[in-house]
Amino acid sequence: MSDVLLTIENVTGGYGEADILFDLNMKVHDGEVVVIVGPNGAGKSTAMKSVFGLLKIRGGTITYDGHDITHDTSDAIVRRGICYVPQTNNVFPTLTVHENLEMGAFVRKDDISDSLDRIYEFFPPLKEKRKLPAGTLSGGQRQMVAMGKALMLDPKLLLLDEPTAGLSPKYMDQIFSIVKQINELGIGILMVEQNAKQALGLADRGYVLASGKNRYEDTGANLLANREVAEMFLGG
Amino acid sequence: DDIKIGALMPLTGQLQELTPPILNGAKLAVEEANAAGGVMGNTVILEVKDTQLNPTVANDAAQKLVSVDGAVASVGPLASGITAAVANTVTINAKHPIVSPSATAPTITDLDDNDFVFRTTASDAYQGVALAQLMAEKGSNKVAVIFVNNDYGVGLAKSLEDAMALTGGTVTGSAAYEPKATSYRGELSKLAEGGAEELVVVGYPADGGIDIVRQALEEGFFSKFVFTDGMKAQGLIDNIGGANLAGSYGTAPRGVETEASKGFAKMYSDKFGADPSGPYIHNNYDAAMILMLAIEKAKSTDGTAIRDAMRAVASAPGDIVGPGEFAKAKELIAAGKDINYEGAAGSQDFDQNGDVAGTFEHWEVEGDALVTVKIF
Amino acid sequence: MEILQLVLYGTILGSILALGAVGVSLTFGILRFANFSHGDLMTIGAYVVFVVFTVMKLPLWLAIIVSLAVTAALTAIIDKLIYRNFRNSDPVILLISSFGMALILRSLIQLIWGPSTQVYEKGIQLAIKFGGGLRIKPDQIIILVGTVLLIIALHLFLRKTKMGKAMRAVADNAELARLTGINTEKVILCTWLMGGALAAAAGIFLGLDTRVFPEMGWNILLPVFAAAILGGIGNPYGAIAGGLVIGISQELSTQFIDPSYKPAVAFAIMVVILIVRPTGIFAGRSS
Amino acid sequence: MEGLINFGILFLTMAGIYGILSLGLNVQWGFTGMLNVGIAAFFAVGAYSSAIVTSVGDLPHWGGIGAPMIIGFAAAMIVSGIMAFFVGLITLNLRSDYLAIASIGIAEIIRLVLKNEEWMTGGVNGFTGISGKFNNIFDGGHALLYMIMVMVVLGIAYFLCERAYKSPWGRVQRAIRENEIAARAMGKNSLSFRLQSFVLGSAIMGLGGAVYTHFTGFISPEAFDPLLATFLIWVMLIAGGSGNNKGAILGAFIIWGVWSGTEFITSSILPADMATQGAYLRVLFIGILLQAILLTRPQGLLPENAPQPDKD
Amino acid sequence: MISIQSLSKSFGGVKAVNGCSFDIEQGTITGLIGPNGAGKTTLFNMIAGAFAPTSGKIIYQGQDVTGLRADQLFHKGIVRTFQIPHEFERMTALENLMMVPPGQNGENLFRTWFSWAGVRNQEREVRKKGEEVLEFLQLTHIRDELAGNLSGGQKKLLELGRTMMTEAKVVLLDEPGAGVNRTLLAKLAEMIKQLRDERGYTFALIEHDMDLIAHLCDPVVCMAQGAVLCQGDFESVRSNEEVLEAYLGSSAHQETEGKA
Ligand SMILES: Nc1ncnc2c1ncn2[C@@H]1O[C@H](COP(=O)(O)OP(=O)(O)OP(=O)(O)O)[C@@H](O)[C@H]1O
Ligand SMILES: Nc1ncnc2c1ncn2[C@@H]1O[C@H](COP(=O)(O)OP(=O)(O)OP(=O)(O)O)[C@@H](O)[C@H]1O
Ligand SMILES: [Mg+2]
Ligand SMILES: [Mg+2]
Repeated sequence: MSDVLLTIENVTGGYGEADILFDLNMKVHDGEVVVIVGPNGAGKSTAMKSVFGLLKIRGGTITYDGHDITHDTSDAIVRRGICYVPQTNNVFPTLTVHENLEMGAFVRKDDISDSLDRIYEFFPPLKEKRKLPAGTLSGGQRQMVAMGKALMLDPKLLLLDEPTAGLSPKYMDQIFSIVKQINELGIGILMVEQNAKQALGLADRGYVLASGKNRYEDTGANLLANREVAEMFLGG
Repeated sequence: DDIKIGALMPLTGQLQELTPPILNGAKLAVEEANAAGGVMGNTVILEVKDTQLNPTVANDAAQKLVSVDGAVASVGPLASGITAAVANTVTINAKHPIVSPSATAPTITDLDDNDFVFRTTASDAYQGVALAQLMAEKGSNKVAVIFVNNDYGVGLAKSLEDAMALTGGTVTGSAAYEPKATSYRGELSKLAEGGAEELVVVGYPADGGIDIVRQALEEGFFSKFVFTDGMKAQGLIDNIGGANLAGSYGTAPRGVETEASKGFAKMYSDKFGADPSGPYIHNNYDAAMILMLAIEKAKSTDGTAIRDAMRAVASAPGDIVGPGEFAKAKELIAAGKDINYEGAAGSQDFDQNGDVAGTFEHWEVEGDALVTVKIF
Repeated sequence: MEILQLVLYGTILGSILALGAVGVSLTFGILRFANFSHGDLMTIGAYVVFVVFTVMKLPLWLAIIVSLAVTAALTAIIDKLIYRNFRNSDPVILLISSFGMALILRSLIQLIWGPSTQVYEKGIQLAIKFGGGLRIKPDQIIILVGTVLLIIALHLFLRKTKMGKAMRAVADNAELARLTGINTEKVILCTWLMGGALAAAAGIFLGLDTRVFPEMGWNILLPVFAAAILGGIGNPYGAIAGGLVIGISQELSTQFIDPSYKPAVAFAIMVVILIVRPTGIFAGRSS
Repeated sequence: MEGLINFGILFLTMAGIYGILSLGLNVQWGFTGMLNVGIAAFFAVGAYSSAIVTSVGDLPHWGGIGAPMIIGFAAAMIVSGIMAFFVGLITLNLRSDYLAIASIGIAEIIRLVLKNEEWMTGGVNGFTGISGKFNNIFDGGHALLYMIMVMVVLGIAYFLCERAYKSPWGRVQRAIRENEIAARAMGKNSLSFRLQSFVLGSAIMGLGGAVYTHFTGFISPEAFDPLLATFLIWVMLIAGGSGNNKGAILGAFIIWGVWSGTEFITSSILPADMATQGAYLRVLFIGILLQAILLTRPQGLLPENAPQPDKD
Repeated sequence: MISIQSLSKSFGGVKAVNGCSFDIEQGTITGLIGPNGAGKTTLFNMIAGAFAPTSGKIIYQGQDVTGLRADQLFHKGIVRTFQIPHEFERMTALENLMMVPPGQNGENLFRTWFSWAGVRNQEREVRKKGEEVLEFLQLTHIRDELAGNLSGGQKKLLELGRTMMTEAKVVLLDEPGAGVNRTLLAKLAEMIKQLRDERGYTFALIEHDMDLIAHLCDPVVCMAQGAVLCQGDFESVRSNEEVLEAYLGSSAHQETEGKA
């Protein structure tokens, strides 16, 4: 396998006093799709936030591309080319759809019109709504804005927190195929998904988290085939 | 032991600009007394407290004066409303005499004060009459009136209008103004409609008076003004320019010129490097003087005793003493003689309500100076 | 005719209120709190011009530039020292802190410059007459033109520059802004610099139109807030309209009612507008 | 010594009155999240109402009924409450920022009415003839008795607020504060609940006004200047801990202590003839102390501590 | 039970719902599907009284309820959840539930002052009920956690839990499954069925998870562009060409096909 892009090593930490993650370990290699699954409240979103410096990390290190980023600020991390789409509150509600997308490219200095066109191609409904404040969109449309916004950066590693929640099956498929497409461009992807079957079907590797700890780690196909995993976490 | 006299003054808040020279009046008196060996042989200390022109703060300050600092009597407060509040809440109960140099509202007269509240300035009821008289003399028969919307402005404007009705003058329009506004052009434009020749301004420069005069001149609403005591301030001329105010005049409470009162002006300017031309400076000097003389006379720092000695030192009969003559007064008292203090701001004979009848000056703007034309 | 003249006066007062309100609105938009020290920043701005123009006798334009810069810098320093510590607190904490800051600034002004009234230029300035018997003073022309220029510049900044958009993004959701790679501290700094400069401009214009004294800014703070909220707080454009509505209605009111109720008129109109259009003249941000 | 006791009594009385006001604000802001910046209005209306019904004598304005003080207190609460009801009806469906400004506006209007309608309130000359019934009954020790009475009133107000907060009523108020749309979807008539909270808080503020009136024996519009009658109370609540009734009271005592106590510091370090500068320094101190309190305890001295359902 | 009659809602120029009519029959679990932005949530918002329709009528149990406020409709038995969770952030999970039951004694100020004992007794009952719901949703461990600190899925569950705290007649669920773990979701589906069967609740639910819809819902209504595209049982809707085109997309079609 190719080089390691992101390493989460023995990370312990939480939002306040109490720890939520315990000795967590994860890796994303160059050009890999990695999926995290697990019950609600397992710490999946928290694991992602730990990468972005939104957590008090009390142990362990996070490295990206050979650099220790454990204690970097979020915007510094973005500048390194990692992008994160949070699970909730992931658009700027009073900015228009167009401005939201522009913001996605905030740290880019070059011309962004090509990228904009590409996003509108991926998500035609957004083109119609480009002048509307993102706060007035439907739940699914917002999710599209959030994804589009992240893609505007042309990141090297993309962190997606339940990107398909609330999307119609048609767009869910589309998101998965977009994920595949961008992955084919060589972008690493770390994704939390509850639509685990499809997600694991697509993934190179998967992690199962429970109560802030690693429970299983395997290739996507193997996890899908694992009966115990399926019963406990994937809805049988 | 030192004897403490309180001074309740709005050091901050709306009238803050007016306060320092007024306070200086009392400081001058205290210094004079100390130079003459103090009161009852003790050094007098002037304990200054900020009222912020707010009754809640003033009450707190007064209570501190009485309870914590152990002041035996106080000069101030300046505003009538604050005076009433402090008297009702703190000083009357504490049997602590207060002498306001500037609470001119007629309501102070009727305060149920057990005779612990005095003032060394005449009630506005009198100044209104005096100003109306002067205006009749000067031929200002058709005027508009603008007055600050507080007890001072409302009371004085009313007494002026009443008096003008008797002297045959016409008020073409009158309006209260809110001190915190920034533009008075609307009010002025309305007042100008009545066709009055002069504008009577009842207020303080710092309270919006300057803005009113300036805007009236600049927009051509009025070019001549009649002022009351509050507006008598060098700052007004400095900022507007004497030339623009040529021919404007006003009244202010003022004692009949005596050698002694001229002496006060000299003492004041020697000490502070400025003329005591602003309002209530003389009155505050008198307030402090009378209090100290009363203590000397009473030979006691007990509030009730001081209260009872106030009229004895300030009113006839007795040998007349005036500003700058604390030492002399002290000797007379020591000799067991009656004294009658005739102050810088007037003869300061308290009536049974603790009020004084006033004489007033007619002042005018001449060049860049405030000039006293006569005292009547 | 006189009515038109009053509208003109109202526009001048309204411009001053509007500049103040835009500053309040900007900081509210980003930091979500009503800055009670804004009025005293205005006062500082006015006094800096007093020092440079009146005391040091340098040209007015230079004095204005110096004042905008000094006030902006001061605002940024205050943020670094105090407000920065409250980034994650309830906005009401900031509000109270800014109230304390207002007290600090005012007492410093009093300590430095004393309590008395100052004017930029002694004497009076006669009005120029123009069409239809309307009058205007040279200073007032400066105020009107200055306000228009500042507001155009602000508009271009907010709509066209990346930083302007980033400011709005931070206003929407600071955490997401950080995750998007926006340096929120830089955005906040920028907001303060602009807020401070606008406050200074409002204070200077107020000083030009009337006089300079320590409580000038504090006295005008309530109408400034009213203007900001009337226009839909957090919406700088609405704030301009709010300022004009309040300024003009105040000046006109004296023709119809007892001037002792003049401040009430502005508020009454505001309350009525709020009831008729609960989101301000222009819809503000939805919370 | 006696002097210090007297000052202590005055201090506690004022702090107690502010405590009552701060509790009233806590009901509105701490419980329900309504940004009332017009405290002065309810404070003043309570003060004048009580003054009017209890005053004696032939007065140049309303009053002269001579009712006992307790009736004055009741009148203050009722009139402030009724006023709050109508103010609430027209403003409470506004968003919080707008409620804030509307309340400032209405408060200023009310202050101007009190100031200008001389026939009713005495206008700028102030309201005279207020009976301080304690004066006659307990001459001499009345200040102490009054202070005790203030504490009792404060205690009662605290009890009412605390019960309200700890009950399902308080829980609904908090829910409305957190998310009004959801509270409505859960069947809570948010307008009615907010109105109740607004009226209760305002009635308590009115009660504070009544207690203030009989304490000072003289009221005038200056007493209800927004600085001391609105903003200071906000400072007290926030510094004390909004949402926490004990915090509201503690904040009132501490901030009033700072407000009043800084005087001693400046007057002890500065020579007497610098009294003017002393006054400015004092305000400076207050500002700095306030920042210090906020920096060290940003949640207030006693942070909100919602009652938790017990466990078995 | 509920009859929606040519309901429309526009925001500015946008017609979010445009002449939509269908009925929700008593005792059914009606599934509402449709592309993103079809107007499903907007429709729920109108039925639940979050805002009034621009035109059209809502008849509930033979009564015109168009334009009633959300809290009034709640008392008539219409309870809803939000697609984007609307939790009471700074209240604990348990409190979020306990605030729901209507008409609690302690919601009356005078009772809290003068009949505290009665209020406390009732509190105990409400608390028990809240704890039961938490247990059912497997949330007992976060009983005292502030709702704002819950994970995305936990918030959704809490949202659902609130509807279980009251005696509802109609429950409107806006995407109860989005972000919820599939194992738990299957349990929720069982519970929904159970509530319908045992207590006679009527459900309407918006969902994009076709497994859940297939498993639970009959009938299914598919909306597009603010209007009803087609309705019927799941099979018939699923095989409708237009639905395939607008909503399911071709691959999803195959996928569900393959499974069935
Ligand atoms: N407040 C609003 N202002 C303007 N447009 C709005 C508003 N609310 C919704 N819309 C628009 O109405 C349309 C329908 O939105 P709605 O939320 O009802 O969709 P939905 O069917 O629930 O979609 P999803 O499945 O993605 O949640 C969308 O195009 C949306 O942009
Ligand atoms: N801001 C926060 N402060 C405190 N605790 C938090 C916060 N956010 C999440 N938690 C807690 O951390 C735990 C893990 O939450 P996280 O959001 O990582 O779960 P998750 O695995 O993403 O779940 P889901 O699938 O429901 O989104 C939960 O128990 C939650 O209560
Ligand atoms: Mg999550
Ligand atoms: Mg929806």
